Amino acid sequence: MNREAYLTDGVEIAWCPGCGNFAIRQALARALGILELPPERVVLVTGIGQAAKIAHYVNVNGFNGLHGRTVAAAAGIKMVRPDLVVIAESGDGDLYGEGGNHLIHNIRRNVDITVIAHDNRVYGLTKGQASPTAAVGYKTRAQPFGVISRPLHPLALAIALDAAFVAQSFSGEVERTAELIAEGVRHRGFSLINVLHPCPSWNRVQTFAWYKERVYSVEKEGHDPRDQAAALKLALAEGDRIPTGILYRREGPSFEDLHPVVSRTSVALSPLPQPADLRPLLARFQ
Amino acid sequence: MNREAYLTDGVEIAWCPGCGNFAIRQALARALGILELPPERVVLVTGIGQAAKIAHYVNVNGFNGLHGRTVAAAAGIKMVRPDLVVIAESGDGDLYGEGGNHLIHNIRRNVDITVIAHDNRVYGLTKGQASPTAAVGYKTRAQPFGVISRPLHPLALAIALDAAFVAQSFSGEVERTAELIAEGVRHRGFSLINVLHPCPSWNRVQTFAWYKERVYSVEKEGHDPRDQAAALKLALAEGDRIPTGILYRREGPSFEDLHPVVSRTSVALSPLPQPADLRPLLARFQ
Amino acid sequence: MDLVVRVAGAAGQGVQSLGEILARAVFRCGYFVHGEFSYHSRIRGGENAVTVRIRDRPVFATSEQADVLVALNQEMLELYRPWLQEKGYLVADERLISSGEKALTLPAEEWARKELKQPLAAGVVLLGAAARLLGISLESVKNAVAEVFGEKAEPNLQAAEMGYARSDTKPFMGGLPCFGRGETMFLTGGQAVGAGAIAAGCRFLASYPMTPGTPVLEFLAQNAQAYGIVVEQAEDEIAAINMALGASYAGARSMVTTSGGGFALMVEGLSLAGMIETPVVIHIGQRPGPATGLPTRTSQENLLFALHAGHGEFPRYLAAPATAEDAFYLTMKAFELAEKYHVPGILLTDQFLVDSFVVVPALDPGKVAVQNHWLSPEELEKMERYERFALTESGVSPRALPGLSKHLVLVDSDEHDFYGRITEDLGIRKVMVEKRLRKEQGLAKELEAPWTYPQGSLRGRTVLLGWGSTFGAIREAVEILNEKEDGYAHVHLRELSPLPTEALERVWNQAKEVIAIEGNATGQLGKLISADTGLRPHRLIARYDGRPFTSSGIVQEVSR
Amino acid sequence: MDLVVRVAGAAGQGVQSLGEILARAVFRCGYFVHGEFSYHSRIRGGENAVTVRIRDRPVFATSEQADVLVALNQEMLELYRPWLQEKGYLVADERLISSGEKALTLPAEEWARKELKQPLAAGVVLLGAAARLLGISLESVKNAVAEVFGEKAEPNLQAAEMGYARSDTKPFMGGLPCFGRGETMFLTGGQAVGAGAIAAGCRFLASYPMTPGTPVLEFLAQNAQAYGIVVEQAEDEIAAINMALGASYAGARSMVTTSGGGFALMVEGLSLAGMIETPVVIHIGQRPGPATGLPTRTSQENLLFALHAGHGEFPRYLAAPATAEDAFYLTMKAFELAEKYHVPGILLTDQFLVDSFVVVPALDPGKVAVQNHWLSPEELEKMERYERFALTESGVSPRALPGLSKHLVLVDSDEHDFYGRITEDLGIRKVMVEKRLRKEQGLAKELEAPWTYPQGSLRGRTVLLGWGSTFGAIREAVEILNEKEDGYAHVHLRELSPLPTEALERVWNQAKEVIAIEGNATGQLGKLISADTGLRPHRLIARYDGRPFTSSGIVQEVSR
Ligand SMILES: Cc1ncc(C[n+]2csc(CCOP(=O)(O)OP(=O)(O)O)c2C)c(N)n1
Ligand SMILES: Cc1ncc(C[n+]2csc(CCOP(=O)(O)OP(=O)(O)O)c2C)c(N)n1
Ligand code: SF4
Ligand code: SF4
Ligand SMILES: [Mg+2]
Ligand SMILES: [Mg+2]
Repeated sequence: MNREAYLTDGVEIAWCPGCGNFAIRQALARALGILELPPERVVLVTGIGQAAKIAHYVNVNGFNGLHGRTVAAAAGIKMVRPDLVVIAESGDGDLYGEGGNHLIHNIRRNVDITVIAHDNRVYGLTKGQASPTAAVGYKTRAQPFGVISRPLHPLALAIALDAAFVAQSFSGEVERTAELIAEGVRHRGFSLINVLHPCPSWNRVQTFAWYKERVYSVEKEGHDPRDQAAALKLALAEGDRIPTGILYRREGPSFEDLHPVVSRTSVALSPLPQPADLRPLLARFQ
Repeated sequence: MNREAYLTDGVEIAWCPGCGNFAIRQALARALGILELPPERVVLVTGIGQAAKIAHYVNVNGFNGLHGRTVAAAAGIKMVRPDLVVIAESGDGDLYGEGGNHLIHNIRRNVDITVIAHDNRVYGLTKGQASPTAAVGYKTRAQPFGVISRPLHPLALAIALDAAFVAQSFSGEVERTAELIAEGVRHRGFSLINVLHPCPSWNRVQTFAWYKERVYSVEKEGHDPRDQAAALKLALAEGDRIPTGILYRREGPSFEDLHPVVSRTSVALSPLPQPADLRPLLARFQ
Repeated sequence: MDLVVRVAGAAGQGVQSLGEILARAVFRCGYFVHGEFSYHSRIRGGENAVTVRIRDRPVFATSEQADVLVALNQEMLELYRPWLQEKGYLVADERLISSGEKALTLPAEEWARKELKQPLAAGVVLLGAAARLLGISLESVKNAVAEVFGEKAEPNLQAAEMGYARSDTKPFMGGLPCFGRGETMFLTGGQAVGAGAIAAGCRFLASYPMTPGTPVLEFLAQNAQAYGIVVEQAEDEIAAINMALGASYAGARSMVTTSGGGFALMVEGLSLAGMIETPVVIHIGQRPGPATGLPTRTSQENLLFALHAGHGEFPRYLAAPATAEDAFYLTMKAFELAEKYHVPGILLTDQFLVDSFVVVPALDPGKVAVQNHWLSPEELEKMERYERFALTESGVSPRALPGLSKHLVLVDSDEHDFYGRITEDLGIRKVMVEKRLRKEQGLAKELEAPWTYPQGSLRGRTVLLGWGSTFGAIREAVEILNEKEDGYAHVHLRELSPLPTEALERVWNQAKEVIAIEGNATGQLGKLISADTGLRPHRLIARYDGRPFTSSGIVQEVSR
Repeated sequence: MDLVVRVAGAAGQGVQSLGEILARAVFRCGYFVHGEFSYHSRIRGGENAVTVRIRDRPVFATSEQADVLVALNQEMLELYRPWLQEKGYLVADERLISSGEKALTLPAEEWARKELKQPLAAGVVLLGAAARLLGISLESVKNAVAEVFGEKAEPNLQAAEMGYARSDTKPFMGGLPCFGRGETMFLTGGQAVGAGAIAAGCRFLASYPMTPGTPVLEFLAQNAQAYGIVVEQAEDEIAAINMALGASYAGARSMVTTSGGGFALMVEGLSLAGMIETPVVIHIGQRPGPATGLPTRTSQENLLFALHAGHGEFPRYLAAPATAEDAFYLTMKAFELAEKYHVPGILLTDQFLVDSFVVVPALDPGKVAVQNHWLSPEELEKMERYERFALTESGVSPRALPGLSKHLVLVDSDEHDFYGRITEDLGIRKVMVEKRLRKEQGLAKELEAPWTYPQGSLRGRTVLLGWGSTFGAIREAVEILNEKEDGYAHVHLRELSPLPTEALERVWNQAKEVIAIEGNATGQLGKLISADTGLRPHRLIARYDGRPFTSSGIVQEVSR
């Protein structure tokens, strides 16, 4: 299917002109096209924020839940419906701030979902407060003397927790972002793709040009994504170069493979029990 | 002061006989003795669980709050009272399960508190369910076919997030645990000390003997705790050897040093405003 | 017949197993039984007691007084001796009791240590002796030991026999004849909730351990493979409810189980369920608060909280089962109504109900019809356009599952239009609020009448009004009160949202006086009824020390 | 005098600034003003409107109808034209309006683009023209532009002048004479809450951004350095409240600010505050739910939720300010009572109150006594033993801070003894429940009487009963209704926990009829009153589409 099939039309898009979110939407649609996924087989789970509104702009099933709970809801869906392709997509505030705990623990679970983080380093929808990835010194109305907490490195976190697939891309590179998303969906287990994108409305520091100057491709520099130590080094490197591409990937069974029930069936679709089915259960009380 | 001064008496201890918690209590008291801290200058913040009951067994100020919220409450105390020594202590379920998000974000804040994790790899008080550090395959009443999620490596997590001080010890080594705690308290910024301890009531795998056989000292093997990559390697190493000692430490300003208000004063103790103080504030509305 | 046996010891001495053995043995003899556990929040030490009532008819309440006290240590002996009936018997190790008491003593610890090489078996020795005292057959006791200890039955079987054989006593009550038992079952309230969930087709449970919600988690985990259920221990309660809602959206009947404190963390998720009209069943095992409170004790403090939890307005079904039997059926009903109306179904139990063993008429899952409430792929295929939140008279929109047809399914926590798209159209907003609230009318029609005893008019009677697990104690109290003077009645609410206001108005119209009996300090049921009807109970009998009501306690308060 | 000017455009067109400039200019002329914002939940595009009412006496409500509409684009022009008074004026770019309309048109966009090189300044050009139409002096407008735009005042000053000078119109109402203004202030409800917190000595605020709670976070952040406050953006709302409780334990007056959804996540922490008797002030800016709902709209849906939130039973103070002035004083009071009684103090506002600009009598922090409610180091030094939860008649135990004396301070979320040690003694439990609940009696004595208008008896009158920010609309409605027939009265509740039951009983005893007016669909205030008194409003006027009440809307409903 071509990209357009996945883009809703007739829906007014509430993003600001010039925002990186538009490119990510294109990349997602392109990725679904690459994967040739029928829209009804895909569930896009989002939280709350500007990024999270993407559930309304892409033509697949949608669960637009609570701020921060994106990954939890996505995991619940996948556990009972391994037949569906589940993508969790939201902002950096949602996934790394409010939702930090679900991220960590679903990496541990290694549920086969793909998490796409729209990382604009601000809380866009609530008017520009610092997000967990904001740089030290960044000033906002809520941080008038500048951020003093160190930014979260989502890639380092995910790699240290041994996530199955960890990548980063820049919204300015649509085709590459699409490929990384497609690769993340293909990879069995928990995939995180951190997409850096400018927020022209609030973030006056990390602009399109700022990223453009700094991003580089780790593949081109010969990085072996199976090497966890090397991946961590790239993720933690300070300075003016920002890695994109697949930083880390490991093979191995996912939650679905290891789970005695999930590996067998999509439990949500199994027929409801009949009274006779319950005899063995109730017999124990007799 | 000697260790006994910090131990409450006349209070019945609700831990099981033979539990590693007793040794950690001794180590904590010993550490406070090493640091020569007057009991009233120390606040011990705990959550809920068997480990968390330590607030009642040690003779310092205590805030025995909610399950999982230990680190958050501790950070709040420290921010308004930098004059106090704040120690956050709880179980692995509390700190790494329910409280995972607070751990991550207070590492980022680098608040000058010391977190002591009683890591018994189970939920002790609620009768033995798997905790986030439980090994794959571990069976409980709630995980009858064994844990399939990969264990959280708290040390790797903290090091990847660039925590100021990251150490591990084994409850069987009381003196060394005491020294590590004392060193963590001395270190400026966020310190995590993960204390491995047997739970004879529930954990039949990681027993005293099991740990005894496996722990080794990273200092003795010449590890340089300033080397983040080396620290991560030790923390992530699979196999039968368990590192103890200081894995990682870095110098640098803490939250208190960088904060324009906290660096100046203990705000909790500054006098209440008088109507005249508010004139500049209200003048803006005129 | 009403015999009460209490076994008390420290945590770690196996009090719980001893209680279960005794209760099971009695059950096997054909009697009704109620086993209530009282314990401290710790793993070893502290105070543990089980109170087993043996009756020839159903029994759903515990008792303060005991006829037999099996004390496993000195502390428990002293603590519980005041509650021993004057004619009662004490059973204990001979080292604990000074001579001259009305007691059955044995060197149980010595035998266990020396002969059985298993000090912990001393309790079973004493239990064997107690069983003989009660007139229970040795066979029933040994069967029960085998059931409870499974592979570890030896040397406990021997221990039971030892206590039985060597205690040279006459049966206390002239012997308990065994008779063919009818169609009954023996289980706890927690097991009943779990079994009800499985019977209703629960396919997903995510929860974080919390007393007394955990037994339901563990019950489902243990039956997960046999019944094809995904049971996941979540990283926290917030994850639990959001995972459950995800799973439910995808088609799995979903549940969470917790206590008041864990539910507090689920409140935002509850509101989400209300907005996306996605079913979920929430089991709250109540314990005393605020905050951590008394983790292993019982209470009824979460009624108003559970009813008003969540920002924004949306209907919910709330049931508070009266007994374990009721818990089974109401759990099934909660699943069905949640699925039919796309609302959260809340089950409000408590530590007393969850942990107590009882004997109930055999459970019959056929009594509650379990059926799918979503559109089949065939029905969907026929539709031109599908809208998840289509406007209907009932407020219930036809539900589709994702991935079963070409139609996409979109749900949104923002206010949304009929398709599920985020909207800021304030006209649609109004219509959607009304649509959601309209479901309450349908729900109200599903309610059963409150349980009333004795049947017939309440005119001239003093009504004891209760809800939830206090059922047994109140019923017994009314029976006792009516023995003296036939002027009392019992009205019991088991379904509290929607509130059966008409039935309550009848109660107030007829009754001489209404006394609310509640396990909280502020009279929450009374407030709830008054909020919806303006009717207020005339008196409140409140218990809020963490212990369950007993009939004698209620009778005393009523008679004040 | 009652003039209404509406400015409407897309997000990003600076509607908010234009509204503020206009309101400020009018304020500077000595008038009272109310500026209400209506906007979509997005950063650019969508529908933004500000409605500025100009009166010669205090005004706390908005209006549907406008006398002047400044439309910044075609969409807004069409959307709001129906609400323009018949005699009203339209102000817009000349490209938007077909000839023949009663309108003031200018080539504002062209001038802004070509002459000012700043397309966004077109709105200011139109505003200048509108100001002239209203008869506001150019000087006031330019001052206001300078205040609002600060460093970015140029080229907006020029734009204002351009619009003013080149629009060749007569003032709409014959000119607005400027007169010396009395002691008044111009601020939003959100600023009032923030200023009240600072005046009450707030030293710590932790919060997670959430509309409409955020303005309070930002206000405190901006004044943090000047007033020595630690303001921390938390990782989530759960952290926020637990940090605040830690800070409060350590001695800092502490606050959190959020909306219903964030508060849902704080419910467990609220219960902790109840148990450890540690003060905290919680500001909830209400918006329509359930779940995410309508993030930028207003509602009164969280009353019953806020009152019953938390597992277990404990008292709380809850105030719902009527106006920005009231918000300032009630915030101070909430801090004081929280500190004095060691209870949570909840401030229930809403988007309408938080975002609206108003003119109020100058705020005087001296009106609320602010004092420490903890033991001084000297007092502590004199004590032999210190117990944080010592039993007292009032239920309030003397409070010590850690680290100020030799005495240790222990608090515990489990049930605890007087010292703070975890306990499972069920006797102590009972006493502690009663101690905590006793504080409600003291709190009840701190309440002011509900606001009543007109003063005197309510006998024979139809009472319009409201709470919170609907104050202005209801008061105006009563004034309008009484012009025709003097049979109406307004009773307004601003403190809702404890509930002033005696005062309410008097209302019901006297009034002919009680009509509740609420920003929710189910009539929450009515239920609350009925729960505590059995008294029920006779009618409910409900609005739940996300927009604030207006007097005309109420008059219409009442007269039905
Ligand atoms: C529990 C809760 N807290 C706060 C909010 C308010 N809120 C909505 S979006 C948002 C931040 C969004 O930031 P991010 O996730 O980075 O998305 P962006 O808008 O930047 O794309 C917040 C704090 C909420 N909806 N729910
Ligand atoms: C919100 C909440 N959820 C669940 C619980 C129940 N709970 C009490 S302690 C505990 C686990 C304790 O495990 P851990 O922190 O590892 O401490 P341990 O008992 O093993 O020392 C749990 C789940 C609770 N008190 N609060
Ligand atoms: S606020 Fe920023 S990130 Fe959000 S849509 Fe606008 S420009 Fe994009
Ligand atoms: S449950 Fe385990 S960890 Fe807890 S006190 Fe007992 S032995 Fe120790
Ligand atoms: Mg963002
Ligand atoms: Mg543990």
